[in-house]
Amino acid sequence: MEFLATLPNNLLLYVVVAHALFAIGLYGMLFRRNLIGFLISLELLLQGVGINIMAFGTYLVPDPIQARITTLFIIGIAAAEAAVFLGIAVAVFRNYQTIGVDELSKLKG
Amino acid sequence: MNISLLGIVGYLVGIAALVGLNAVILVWLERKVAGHMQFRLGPMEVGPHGILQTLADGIKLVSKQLVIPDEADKPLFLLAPIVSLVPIFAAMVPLPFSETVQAWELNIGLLLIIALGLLNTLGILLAGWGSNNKYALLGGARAVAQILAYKIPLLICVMTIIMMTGSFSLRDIAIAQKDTWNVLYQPILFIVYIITVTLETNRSPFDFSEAESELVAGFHTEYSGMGFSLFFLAEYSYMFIAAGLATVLFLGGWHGPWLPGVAWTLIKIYSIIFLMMWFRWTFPRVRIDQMLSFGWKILLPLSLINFIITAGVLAL
Amino acid sequence: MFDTVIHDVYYLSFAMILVLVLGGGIIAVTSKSLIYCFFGLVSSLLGVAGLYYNLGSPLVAVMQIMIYIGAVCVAIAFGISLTRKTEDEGVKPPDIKAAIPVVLVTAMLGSTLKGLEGRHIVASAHKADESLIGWMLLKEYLLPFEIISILLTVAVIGAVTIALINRRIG
Amino acid sequence: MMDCCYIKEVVKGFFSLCTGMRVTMGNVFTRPATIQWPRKAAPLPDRFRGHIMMLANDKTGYPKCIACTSCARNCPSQCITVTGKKPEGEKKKVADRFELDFTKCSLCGLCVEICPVGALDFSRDYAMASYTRNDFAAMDLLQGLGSPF
Repeated sequence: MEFLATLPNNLLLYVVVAHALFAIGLYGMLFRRNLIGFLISLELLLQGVGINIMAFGTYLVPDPIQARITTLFIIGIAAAEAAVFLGIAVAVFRNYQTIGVDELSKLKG
Repeated sequence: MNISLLGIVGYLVGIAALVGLNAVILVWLERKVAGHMQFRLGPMEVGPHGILQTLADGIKLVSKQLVIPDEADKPLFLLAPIVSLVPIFAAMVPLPFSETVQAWELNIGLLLIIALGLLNTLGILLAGWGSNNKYALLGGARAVAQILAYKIPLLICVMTIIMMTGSFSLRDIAIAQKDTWNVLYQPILFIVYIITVTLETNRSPFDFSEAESELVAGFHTEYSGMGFSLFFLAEYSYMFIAAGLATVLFLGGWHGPWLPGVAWTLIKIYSIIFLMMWFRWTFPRVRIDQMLSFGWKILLPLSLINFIITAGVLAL
Repeated sequence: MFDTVIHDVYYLSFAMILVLVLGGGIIAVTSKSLIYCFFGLVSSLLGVAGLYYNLGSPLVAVMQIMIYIGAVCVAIAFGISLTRKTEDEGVKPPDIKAAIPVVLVTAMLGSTLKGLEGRHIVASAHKADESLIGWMLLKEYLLPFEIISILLTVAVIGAVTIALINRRIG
Repeated sequence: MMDCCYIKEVVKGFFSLCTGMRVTMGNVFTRPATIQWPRKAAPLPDRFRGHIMMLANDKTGYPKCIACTSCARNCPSQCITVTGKKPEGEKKKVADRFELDFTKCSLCGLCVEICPVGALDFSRDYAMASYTRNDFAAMDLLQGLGSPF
């Protein structure tokens, strides 16, 4: 019970959650059949990274500001990445009338 | 933990009362304003000048059956009104009514309100999708499409004010306007803000996601009874918050002579809401493509130029 | 008595945040319907914002909501509505490949925990001066900050260009 | 050049919006054109045509109608039924039954025009309502008047 009480302020919990989110994202990237689903999984994966950085930066570094700035940068980069990804997805859909990952295998050449 | 449970419960009850009372007053006011602008009187029967009409309507609405369409996506359909209302409920928290009357002084209150406003749009999208109705879906899709056209000018407006004040805290922004209200420095920005806020709250002439003449009732076509009234509550509370933000950002918050601060805040908020109602009953609806080009070609450059000029003046 | 209640409320809300993060994530990757995935992602992002708040950084939490839900999720909703032709493709049935994330992440977690053994916790959540972030962004981190703004501009222009390529040719 | 026109258009549009807002604000301060019915009713015009009604003889209080049936004969919709008989000791007939089928009546007023004794007139009753159609199929116009029989 005492362990539970310290849980919200426990580095281990955040690390485990972050890794779980990372695993979920990775699973989605392997098994989704749709480019947009792919992007959604990618975002989850980035969330895992973000939580990890925030948790480490908060508990292990004397100055937590750096971790926050890094997280903000990650959020910004994720936004840019999502924009490019969606642009590609829309262009692919225009050209091939599908965004299913399996159908797009002819891109191999 | 230095917050007491009693305080939290007190704030919650207070905010709930504010939301409910505000919706009751605003629905009545809207019908009155509409009536008088069209040479009518509006509701007159229930209570003096029909002031209890909304209450009667509300009781009728709540007692009605909540019809769920067979083909609807049930969990999403039921979740949507709640998702739409809860962020609005939460956005009441950092709004200052006077120097002391404020649920929670938060140093990033402004950002919080804007972020929560975005969640409201998701509620509309959810309703549009969950209803499994093409009009509802179009309404939801429009809500998402217009978000980019107004959010950027809105954020630039807000950023200009933040640049002038140097704080995200709504209270600091209001205190900084003790002598001169921001609207005197930034009249154009105020107009841009009011227009974007009209867009944001889905009010006519920009009510694309409801668009009665095109989309039946847009995203809430399939909602009846409680679900519909929750959407209504969300819309009118959102108007209140948007007007409250305008009050704090441009009209000096609670500052004003003679009257106590809370009274001034409420007077300013309801004046801005009246302005928005005035828009609604004056202007015809615009088409969505007109609105998008208006947002990108007029609002964005205007706010951007204003931002740059302000930055230049502040730097000097 | 109130204090214990408020602690209970606090733990309850923290548990709810965890459910939002993990439950939303699981919905986001396993659900058949793309719109369910989308709302799973939204709930997961909201939960992560809650975690950031709990780590003592309301600013990052609010930025998370604003940028992820206001920009990324809206863009994804756009993408879904622009590319939806028929029913969604759903997910492949799980096979041996499902072991990859499990094994990989378990290994990562193991090594992380191993690495953490020697470290002692120097700080704790709930205290930080967030107003420093602005100063640091404009002083020490000015270059990365500007690079990110350029990256964002380039990315948006690039995305529009890519999406318009076909239209120009056709 | 282009930019100049654009800015001009924006400014012009803004002022036209202001004009519109002035108009609606003016409306707020003018008297409403509506009347709160049924609290108040608009005055009926003098030539208002309601359903026809039977006038009473001022002295006796009996119906003025002498049962000549010219109204019934002239009625294009044939919606009037009149019968009458002579009361004892009188020379003229008096209607003992005068029914109007209001479901057929087109309010043309020919009966009022033709009546030799001016016994018919348009009533000013404009708010008639009933749950059944039959209430209007045979309206007894002699109701409320005195009868010599």
